[in-house]
Amino acid sequence: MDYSKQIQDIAAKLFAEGKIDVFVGYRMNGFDDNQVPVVINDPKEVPALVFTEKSVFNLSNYLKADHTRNKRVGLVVKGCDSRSLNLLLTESQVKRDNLYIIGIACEGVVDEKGQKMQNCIECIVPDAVVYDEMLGSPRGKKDYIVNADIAGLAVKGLVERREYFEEIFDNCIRCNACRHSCPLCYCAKCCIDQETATIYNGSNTASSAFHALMTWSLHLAGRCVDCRNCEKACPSHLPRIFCINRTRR
Amino acid sequence: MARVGVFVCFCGANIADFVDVPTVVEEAKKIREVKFAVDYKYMCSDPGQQMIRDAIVQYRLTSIVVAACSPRMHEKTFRKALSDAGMNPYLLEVANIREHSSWVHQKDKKAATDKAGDLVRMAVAKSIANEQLHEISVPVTKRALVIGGGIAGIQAALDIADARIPVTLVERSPSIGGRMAQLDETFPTLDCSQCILTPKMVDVASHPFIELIPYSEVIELDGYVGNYKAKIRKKASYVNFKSCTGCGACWQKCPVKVPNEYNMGIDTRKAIYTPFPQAVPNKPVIDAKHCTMLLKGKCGICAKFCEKGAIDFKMTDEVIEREIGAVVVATGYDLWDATPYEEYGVGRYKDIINSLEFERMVSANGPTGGLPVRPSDGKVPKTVVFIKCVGSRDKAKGIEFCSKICCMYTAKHAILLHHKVHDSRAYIFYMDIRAAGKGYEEFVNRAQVETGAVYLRGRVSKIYQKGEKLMVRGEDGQLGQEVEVEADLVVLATAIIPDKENPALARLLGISYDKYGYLSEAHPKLRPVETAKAGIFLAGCTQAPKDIPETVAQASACAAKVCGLFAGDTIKKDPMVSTVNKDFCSGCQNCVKVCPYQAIVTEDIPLGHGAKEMRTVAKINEGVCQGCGSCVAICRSMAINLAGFTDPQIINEIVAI
Amino acid sequence: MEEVKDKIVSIEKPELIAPPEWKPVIVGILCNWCSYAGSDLTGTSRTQYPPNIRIIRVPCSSRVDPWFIIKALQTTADGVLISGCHPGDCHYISGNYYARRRFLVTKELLKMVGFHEHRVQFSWVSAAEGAKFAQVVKKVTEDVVKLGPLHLYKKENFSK
Amino acid sequence: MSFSTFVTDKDGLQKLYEAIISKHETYAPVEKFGKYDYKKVSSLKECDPDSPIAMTMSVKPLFFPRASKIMKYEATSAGTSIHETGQDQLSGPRVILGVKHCDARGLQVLEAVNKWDYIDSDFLNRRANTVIFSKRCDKADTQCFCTSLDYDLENLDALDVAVVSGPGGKVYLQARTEKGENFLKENLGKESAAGSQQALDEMKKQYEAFAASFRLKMDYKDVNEKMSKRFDSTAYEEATRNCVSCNTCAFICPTCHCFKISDEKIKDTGVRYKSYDSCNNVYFTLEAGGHNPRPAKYRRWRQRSMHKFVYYKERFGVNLCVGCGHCAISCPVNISIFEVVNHVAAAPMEV
Repeated sequence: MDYSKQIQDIAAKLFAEGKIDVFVGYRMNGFDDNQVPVVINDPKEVPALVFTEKSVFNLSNYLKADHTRNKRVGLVVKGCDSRSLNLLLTESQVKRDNLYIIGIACEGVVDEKGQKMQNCIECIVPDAVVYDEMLGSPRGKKDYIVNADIAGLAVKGLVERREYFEEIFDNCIRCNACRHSCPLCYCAKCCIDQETATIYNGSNTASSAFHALMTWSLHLAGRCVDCRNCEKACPSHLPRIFCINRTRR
Repeated sequence: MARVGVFVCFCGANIADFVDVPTVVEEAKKIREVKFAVDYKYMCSDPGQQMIRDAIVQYRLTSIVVAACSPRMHEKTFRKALSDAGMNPYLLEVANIREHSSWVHQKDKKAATDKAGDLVRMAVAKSIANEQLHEISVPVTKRALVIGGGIAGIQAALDIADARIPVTLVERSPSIGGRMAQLDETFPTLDCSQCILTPKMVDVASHPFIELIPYSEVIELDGYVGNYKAKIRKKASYVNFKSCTGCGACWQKCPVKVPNEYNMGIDTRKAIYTPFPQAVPNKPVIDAKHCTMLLKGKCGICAKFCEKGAIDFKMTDEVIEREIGAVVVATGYDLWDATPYEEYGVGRYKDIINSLEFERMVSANGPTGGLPVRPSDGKVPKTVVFIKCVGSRDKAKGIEFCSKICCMYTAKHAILLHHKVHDSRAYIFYMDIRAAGKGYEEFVNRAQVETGAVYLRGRVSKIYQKGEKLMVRGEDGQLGQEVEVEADLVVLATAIIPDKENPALARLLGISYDKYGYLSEAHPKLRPVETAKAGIFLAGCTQAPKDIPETVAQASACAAKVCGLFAGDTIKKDPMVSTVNKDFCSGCQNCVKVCPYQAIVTEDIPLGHGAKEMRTVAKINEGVCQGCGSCVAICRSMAINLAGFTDPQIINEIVAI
Repeated sequence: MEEVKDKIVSIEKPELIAPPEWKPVIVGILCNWCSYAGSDLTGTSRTQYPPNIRIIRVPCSSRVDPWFIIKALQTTADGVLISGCHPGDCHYISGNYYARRRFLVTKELLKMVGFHEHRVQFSWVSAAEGAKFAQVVKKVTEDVVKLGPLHLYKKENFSK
Repeated sequence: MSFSTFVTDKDGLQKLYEAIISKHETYAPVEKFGKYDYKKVSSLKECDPDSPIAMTMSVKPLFFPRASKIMKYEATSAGTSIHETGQDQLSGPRVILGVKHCDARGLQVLEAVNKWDYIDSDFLNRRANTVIFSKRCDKADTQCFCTSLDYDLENLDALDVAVVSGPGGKVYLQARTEKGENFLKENLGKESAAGSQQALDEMKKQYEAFAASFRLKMDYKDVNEKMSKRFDSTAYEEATRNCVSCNTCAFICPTCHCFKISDEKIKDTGVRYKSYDSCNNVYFTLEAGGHNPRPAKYRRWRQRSMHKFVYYKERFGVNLCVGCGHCAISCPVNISIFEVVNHVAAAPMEV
């Protein structure tokens, strides 16, 4: 899965035709073979764009930022990114007319160790859903697989589950990176930062982590698209914080 | 800092016997914000209320907690006491220590006292977050809009107008009158439908307080109770009503023939037509779908013969706006299309007609001059089979509900048939006879005895042609055997369904409808006339199947409701409504989706101070909001709060326990 | 200054035994039109029930934000009862349907992170069901007593 | 003043660690979910003092906790009474194993601000009562640039005992402070011998090999000078365009020290907490009137970079950034402060 050339061509064309102001894609991170997102507003930077199975980060996250608001944006989306983008569209956060979407028929991305990501193995709709241009051949809908982590938790007893999550809450440092990297957390001011909530949960205690993560998961219930940006962003490497997101998929 | 006064009531022995009231007062005094706490025998009595009023002044209290009976009982009383003392009445909180403590924990005084203390502490905590609220008063435009000019709309319009309130009556067809105008005689008295209806129609046309807008449709309704703005599209009639005298020269000369809707398509009308001779207004309109002049640009005969020059082929649709305060919806009913009954041969055999077609035939001004005839050969039928519940009460084929009026009108049809064709015989297949109503059972008996109508309890399984006749095979449930009737004519009492445009209308008005398209009332028993949207009322078959007396009763009820609404210059409203904090609103519009009253709309505001770029946020119409709080809980950004039940208030209560 | 060591001590762990003086606290959030009226009727008809419930009035069960439940469990409550109008009877047309869906999600989430399902209960009590309200409260109280106290983060920090 | 150097081998080091853990209150990196965080340990098996730098959280929370209780109060109508929050559990004598050099330097740098106008006695007490064992890395990680900064990593005295690996499985233990010297003398067993000049030479060699392994190198003086002149540079915007403002960098940084105060109250009892905050948060500088001087991402980044590389140096004479690279490693989009400051320094001057 290497669409670097195609994406460079499309981006260059879009800039040349004046169809976009900003292009969001991936580039090499400059020190190993992993990639980082890049926000381009100068056509000169286009040759740096790449797309391979290392293109992990969900780029629809960048659509909630100020510098893309009300601008014409070109971006690359995989299956999961496309799902979150759809939610942003249905929840009136972005205007479809402002976007030029390069959809990818995603074959699954790999983590830093080169292993296929768990969410890609379980992905039901790997193709981009809404797009202006599609790269690769769509593979259609796959059968639903129960998430391995959730299935694993489900067979555990109540006490084990409680202890497991206690550990997660205890190790959470409340940096809120999960929230900020989540493409669906676009609120003008997050509810857990507001006075009403902070009166009782302003501190970085495990108690606050419980409150924040529970609220977060309730707000994402039924919306989480399983892109695992949160997991990638967590500095404590808390596994499966996305898990609590997945209630009632 | 908040200064709270706590007033604990003995309620005679009701509270004091089971809760140690002085202890509750002592506990309350320990709370930091409580500056004054006292108990009294009857807080709701005049001296009790006086204590509250005095303490407010003396201790400069900022909120009041009364620990007494349920707030559902005396909240209003104490609010009044507060406003008498010059304090905002919504700074009151009631701790329910009677229904929730003393009466339900009579065996354990300590536990009841502890609980009462906690309830007081919670109320104090909540009251600290209370805000001053002011009753919302909404100005009222005193004009009612009645949609539909059938008997329901006519009655409602007349009753409202008689109270000297202006009414705009909008009718889709060229004339008012509706279904009732199509009927011959009415059950159970067999008085002539036209005779009782036409005077009312004339009244409508001549009433100084009624503005009749025929041949038009409501296309938009904005606003909220007392302040609606309706857009009405007047369809182009191509006839200038002001100069038209209704002489009829035009339609007599018109060469185009069109099936006549008023007579259920049994005969024809012209492309320029008045629906029926007694039409109100009695002015013709041109049917643009069939007029050759409008379609091909040739003809124009009507214009030639119009002495007044009232024909104007260049007329276009016109949209007019009316500011109104209340709406009565009376869109009436339609007959269900019985085509799914393939075993009856509906559509295959010409001699199967529905009840309204029969009604038109036996009507004195009908296409056959009052005589029922077979559509196939024009002969007068001698044996007529009536089949009831075609579609109604048949979940598999059509509709689960009972259409209510078919039992009665079928009995009427049997009598009318007998009157018109003396040697005829009616066979009636029925499931049950539902004749609940004044004189109704007697009427059915009359049909059976007087006319010799044969009532067969059972369903018809098949109808097939045999020569000229239609063979109706069914079951006689009472004999328990199959019967076959050789019929000249079959009349189907098909189910009545709401007007097919009801769902679209409901969406336009912002009210709800059920799966059949009937508009939903606010409460099936106690609010059968209102809809969930304040200021919109329902009359007649648009809500459920009804006969004429019921329809008229509901229409008059609507009129009473409208008059009540317009009694004052403003409508007072509880201030406990939702408000949006625009800074926090992220514009996801989830609240718009969950609001049961369509009280939330969106607006565009600048992205930042003085910015040109816009963003969309929610906006709540406080006139419409009923204060349920659905939007508050759905709002992920916590941008919406419900006055009186804000998040800080409830959280304060939770952590104060 | 000490480092905050908010450790969850869970009663869902069997080794924890409730102290003898412990009395459960149950937060009851009731809708104004059905359940609160029903609880008033319980009072008027003098039906007795355990004194552990503390009732909070809200206009409609759809007003109940799930984080009230989380907040209650985290701060003061050992159990939570939410009650509204019977499905279809909502004073505000459809509020309790939203509430029902929301509670299903909340309950599933709480179960997933290891709370016993009896900690948070939902019921439908109409204004005429005074006796039913007493039964519901009794059942919830009994269930919570069986589970024992809920030590979640805050309690040890705030106890005097 | 010169301190002693001892030589031992890997087994000797293990034994020393075990002895320390059994005798003293000891903290060491403990693995949880693939990330090492410093926790109290009771045996060497639980922890790994040689944890890889990229996977290890900063030691800062042991001196400046992520959330700490400042006070506890009770407010009733009788007045407000303030209660003690209890014994400071981090102030007793303790040993921390496996601290990285850069991390230790971070603590030393933070001393300056904690001694400044308000003297944070808690922080200073904790520092004074702690013996830090620090292992010098053998090889730089991809994001490390500690050698490029304004401090002498080779002879760093922010730690008490430096652990340096030598050739042939040898391990050198070098005291860097008096506290370290005394501690080593008390606790070292017979298996260790005093180091000779050869030991110092070999340590020097190890340092040179280590210093040569750096991917990232910069001219600190030049960067510092150029940055202070490029406040209005557009380079900040260019370099940080893909930042998602997730705040991770501040929360895992060994020298970030911004905090917020919050109260939590149930019934009459309240607790006041001091917890981490991050300057990358949009609301960090939001003023009560609604004005926010740093609404844009690049402005917040400018503040962060300038604070790390210019302001702190101006005020306290030391560079705040210690070059540990934690921020770049934890960043979901791998923005390195190294790249940002170099990008700015390399940018043309604004006119």
